[in-house]
Amino acid sequence: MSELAYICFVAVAVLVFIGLYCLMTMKNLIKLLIGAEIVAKGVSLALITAGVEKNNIMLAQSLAITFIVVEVALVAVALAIVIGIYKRKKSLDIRNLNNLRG
Amino acid sequence: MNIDILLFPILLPLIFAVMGLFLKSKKLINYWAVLGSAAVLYCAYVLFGIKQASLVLPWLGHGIDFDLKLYGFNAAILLWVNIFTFLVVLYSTIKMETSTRIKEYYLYVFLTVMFANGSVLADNFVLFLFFWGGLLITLYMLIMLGNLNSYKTALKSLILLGLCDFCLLLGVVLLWKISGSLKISAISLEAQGLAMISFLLIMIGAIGKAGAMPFHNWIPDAAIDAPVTVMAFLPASLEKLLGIYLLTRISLDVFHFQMNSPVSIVLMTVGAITIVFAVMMALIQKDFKRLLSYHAVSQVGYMILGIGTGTPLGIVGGIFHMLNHAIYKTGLFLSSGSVELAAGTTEMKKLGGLMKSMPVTGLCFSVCALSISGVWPFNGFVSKEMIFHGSYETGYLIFTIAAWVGAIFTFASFLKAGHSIFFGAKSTEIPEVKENSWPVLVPMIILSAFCILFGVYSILPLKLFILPALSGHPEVLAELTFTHNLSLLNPIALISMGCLVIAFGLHYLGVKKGQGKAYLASEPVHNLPIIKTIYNLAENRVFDFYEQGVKLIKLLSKVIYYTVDRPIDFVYERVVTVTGRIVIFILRVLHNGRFANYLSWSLAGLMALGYVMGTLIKKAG
Amino acid sequence: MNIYILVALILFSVMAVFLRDLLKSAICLAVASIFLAVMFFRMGATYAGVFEVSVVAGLITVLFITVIALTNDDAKVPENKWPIIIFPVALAIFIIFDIWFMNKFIILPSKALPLLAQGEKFGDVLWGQRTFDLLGQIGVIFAGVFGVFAFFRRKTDE
Amino acid sequence: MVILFIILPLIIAGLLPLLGKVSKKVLPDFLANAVFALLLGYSFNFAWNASAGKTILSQVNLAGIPLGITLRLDALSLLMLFTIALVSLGVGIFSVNYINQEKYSSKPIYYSLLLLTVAGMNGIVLSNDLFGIYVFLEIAAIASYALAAYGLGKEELEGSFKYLMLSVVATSFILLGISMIFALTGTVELNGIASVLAYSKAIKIKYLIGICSALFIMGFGLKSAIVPFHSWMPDAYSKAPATLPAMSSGIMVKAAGLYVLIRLFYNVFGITPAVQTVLMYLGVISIVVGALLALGQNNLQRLLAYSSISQIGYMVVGFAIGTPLGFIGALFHMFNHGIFKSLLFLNSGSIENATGTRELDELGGLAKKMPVTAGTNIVASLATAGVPPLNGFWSKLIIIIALVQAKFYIFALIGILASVVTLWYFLIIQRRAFFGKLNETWKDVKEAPFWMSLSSIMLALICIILGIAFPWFIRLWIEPAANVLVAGIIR
Repeated sequence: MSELAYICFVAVAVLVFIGLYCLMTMKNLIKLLIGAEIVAKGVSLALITAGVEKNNIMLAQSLAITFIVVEVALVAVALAIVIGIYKRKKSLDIRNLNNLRG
Repeated sequence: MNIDILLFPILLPLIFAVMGLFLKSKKLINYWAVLGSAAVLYCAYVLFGIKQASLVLPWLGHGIDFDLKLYGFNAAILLWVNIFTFLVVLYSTIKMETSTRIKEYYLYVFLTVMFANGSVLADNFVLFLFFWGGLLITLYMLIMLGNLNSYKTALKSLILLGLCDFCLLLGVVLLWKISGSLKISAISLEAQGLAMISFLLIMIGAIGKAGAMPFHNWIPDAAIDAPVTVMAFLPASLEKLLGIYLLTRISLDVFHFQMNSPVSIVLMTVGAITIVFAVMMALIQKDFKRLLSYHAVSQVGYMILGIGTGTPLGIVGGIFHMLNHAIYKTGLFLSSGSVELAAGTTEMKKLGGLMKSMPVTGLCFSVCALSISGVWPFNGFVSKEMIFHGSYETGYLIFTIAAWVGAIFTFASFLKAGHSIFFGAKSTEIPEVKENSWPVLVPMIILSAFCILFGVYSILPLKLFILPALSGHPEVLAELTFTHNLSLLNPIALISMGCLVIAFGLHYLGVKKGQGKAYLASEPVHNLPIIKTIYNLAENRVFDFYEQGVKLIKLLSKVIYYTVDRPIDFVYERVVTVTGRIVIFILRVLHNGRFANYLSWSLAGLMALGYVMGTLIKKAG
Repeated sequence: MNIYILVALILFSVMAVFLRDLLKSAICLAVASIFLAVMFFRMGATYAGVFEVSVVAGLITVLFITVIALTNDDAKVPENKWPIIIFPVALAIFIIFDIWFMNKFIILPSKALPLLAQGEKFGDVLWGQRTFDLLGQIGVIFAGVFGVFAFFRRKTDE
Repeated sequence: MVILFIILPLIIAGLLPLLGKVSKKVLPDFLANAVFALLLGYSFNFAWNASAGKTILSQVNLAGIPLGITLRLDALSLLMLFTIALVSLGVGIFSVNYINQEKYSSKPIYYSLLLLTVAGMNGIVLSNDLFGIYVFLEIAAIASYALAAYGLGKEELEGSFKYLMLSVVATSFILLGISMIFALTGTVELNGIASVLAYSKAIKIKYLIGICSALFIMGFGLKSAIVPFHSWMPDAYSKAPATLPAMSSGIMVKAAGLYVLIRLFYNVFGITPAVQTVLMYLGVISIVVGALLALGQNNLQRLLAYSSISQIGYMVVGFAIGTPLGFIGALFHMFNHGIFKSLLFLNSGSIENATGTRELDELGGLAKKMPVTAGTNIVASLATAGVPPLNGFWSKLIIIIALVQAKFYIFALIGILASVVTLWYFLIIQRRAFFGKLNETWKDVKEAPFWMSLSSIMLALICIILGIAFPWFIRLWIEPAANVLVAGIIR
């Protein structure tokens, strides 16, 4: 494994960690989505790095592009849900989202 | 797709049964049912012409195939099953007209036909059991169609016949273990050792279906509770045909069956006991349908006795008697239904002198009654003579004597029934009655015509229907010559005639004692010192092992309830439930609806997975 | 050089998570995206870099900012203090663990930067090999569009 | 034309909102159900090929030019396609009346989303490419997030949001796993990965594959709601329109979760005892936890969600045994569960359509008013609990026999006990919803409308027929699929 790939993979792990940390601890719904975005950045970096490692960057970036498109659709739907929640609850606090339990 | 013709007798009734559900008008349903039974009958007739066919489709695997086989004997049985179905359905169009559940009735009838045809044609024991078990359920449902009490009778029949079927199942499993095959026509064993046990178990299934003692108790009850068409349809005809068909098959083809072997003695004993006891019970009945139902039991005894002799003449006689019995007993039940339809009751005390107003019914009844009593030249005479001869040949005279005793009381009881219902003084207790319309009469007329035809030209049914049963046994066929001992002038026939005379005498005596009231004709016999006690016990159902069994089980269940059930219940209530509740409570509290909580489970799960995988891979090296 | 870009990427990501103001968070996320795109360029993934800049730094940021503007007024969510305080420690521990873990399992040959993929054109790869993904992209876009439609449909549609 | 399975629902999904301008109700109803029926019929087209054990690797051409799409159609994918088409047809027919409710509306959009989930699942099943699996999984998932919140109520949005966020984490881990595989092997095609991995025996590679396996088990396990990754399921299902859980629990959980897991572990990576052990324990935990949690529920759909978790546990256990019999049992249970669990969810939809509630406390005595719903519900409940002679009995029996054969006696015992618990909570449903005293509020309740009843009856009939005809079904559909798994790593 090349040195570049090595530090990139370390960065991937750190990015995923930051994103998950955000998801675990933050309370604002939009912050949670930002956390998910950071995880996604880590993932796309991982895809490209894997391409570099195997000298197949063209394949890797076509995968990454598809992933980015998926990400956009996902974020759009998620933000639509957030707006829906905001309309009905007038709040963006995840702590208020625990009506379903048991 | 090419559907084999052998599937028609099974698929056609199913189609008619299902399609019938979609019909709205009652009239249409009646026409539909008649059409359906006629179609199946035609189909059976075609198959009877074909005689030889077989069909094997893969089914469950492991030697359990969808295996149908047609040969001479079961083609005949198939034909007769469908003839009776057709007649009963025709009759039902009038008789069941008032019923509100006519749709269900025809559904079950057609399903019964399907299962019956299936079990006749099946050449694989598992397939056979499948159809055979289906009959149990349709019988249950059909009895349930009767009056308010019928559910009890239905349950009784279900349990008794279920017991028989269970024995049958055990026998089949045992047979499978011994022979390693489930193909009926491929098995051929000596009835010794384990095979004998297997034979006895299957035999219980067969004679139970046919209604022999001690599995008969539901039949008299059903006679009161179930619709009379159901009685004519199942216990009188189809179940006899099927039960004896199975008995014949296992005793002739599956097991090699010797004269005077232990199995033969068992069969003959069962037959003789059934004849005598059932006929004794029949003699004292005061209800026409109940009387008939006890005779339905008693006559099974003759068939079993006949087949049990193991002599060619006895076996042929037994099978022939099965056919004859189905004919005249169905005719009798139908005539009782006709009386019920016109007069509203079947109690002999209330009836009387119906001959004038219902001549056709009365005539048909007379023919059938003379047949069942074994009067020359009706068909019952021929088959009974063959059974007498057969049992005489075995050397155990006692069985012949039992059969004669049966003959005496049979005739006596039918003299009583005929005398009190159709002849004698006109009863005042019932309103003016009229003869019924043709769909009721035609089946009875046809059946009586068969009675006479088969009595006079007995060689015809024997050649056509009965002898194919012995097709695999040329040595038996060679022995049979039907001319020598069926003439009137031989000792056994003369004794039989004597029996009839005795019966007539008994009846005359009884009527005299009962001040001319024919329904009291059996009272002298009823009042004999020891016999009276036995009768009383029997009437109180002391001999009814189902009722006794129910009592015993109730007692047992009480004991178990207090000694086993309560302690277990305590453990369950106090220990299991409480722990379960606590666990469920904890689990529910854990699901607190918080996203971070759920996410942390997933991540913790991932880490645990990673760790476990790591250690496991390390262990594997 | 690569390492500085990655550190900047991580730094802006951290800021995106912990800044109080959501608007600033979103912009930090965009900046992090741009650094990621630069990284892509340096690794030879030019098309992915362009997409990252235009779509993630552009489109997604616009979406975020729109939603923040729609919801901003009275939706201040009080965040807990302690996660921010212990975050540096947690991150440090994680990085140490990560490096230890990767050293344990991954071989590290001293190989120079790989050559850029030669011969193949990006378009050929995307259209010739990954057509299935393109089909998937159409589906994903449909799903996203109709999903958003479903959320913003007028109830009195009928 | 294997690609039709993906293209057709995709095109119709794209067209429906446009055509919806022309006809708001009848056309979407007709088109969507026609597509489902067509797919169902079309899957039979391949049945004989697949049952002969052939694998079709089809390269798609567009006007003679080969495109970069290679689809893998073997008996296993075909079984999944068949199940998907069957259940979605049931759900589609049910929707004809169900989506007319006031709170749902907008049929064209609804059917588009439904068709997109089907297209997504068909894509997953047919894909010969790890990344393709991911992309199509996202199509199905995004459409189902929107469906889960289709009523736009507070709690529906809440459930949908949690579902989305947890799924995002899961798919991120899946993608991390994919990029690790990519970095190890240089390809994302299933055959390619399999052939590369078959030659790499180094211990470090094994460890890395172990990490990937953990990532995949977590990711796809979350999609298939294996405990402890199950928590999205009850929340997303409790308030959603009944068709979404019917679709999701009925097939999506299997196509997007279990199918991919078994495909990867048995056909690509090659099964290892470590994975088997892990899956076995996860499955048994799922069985127990799901069954226990279902006992204490009041919301009908939440109860059914926990029940699904428990039933999925059975399938996981069946697959984890690794014997042919285990595969047959698990695959058969997978199909059966698709049928009866979607039927149960649809029944809850009928009840909700008639009464407006899904809380068991508020129901009672509905059997007289809604005989079809009650009857089909009894059939489905008994099938789920494994009462003979319904289809669920045979599949559970096969799994338990397989467990006994493989000498996992304790797990077999747990399986039997859990099915007793299952019967128990279904009897509770029957007692509280359908029998007992009729709640006065529901005096005027009517039976579900025609199409809803039709769909319920269709599914219930399948349960009954399969209960009798299961040998044929196993021979035609299940055994070839199990053989694919038995055959091991693909080439």
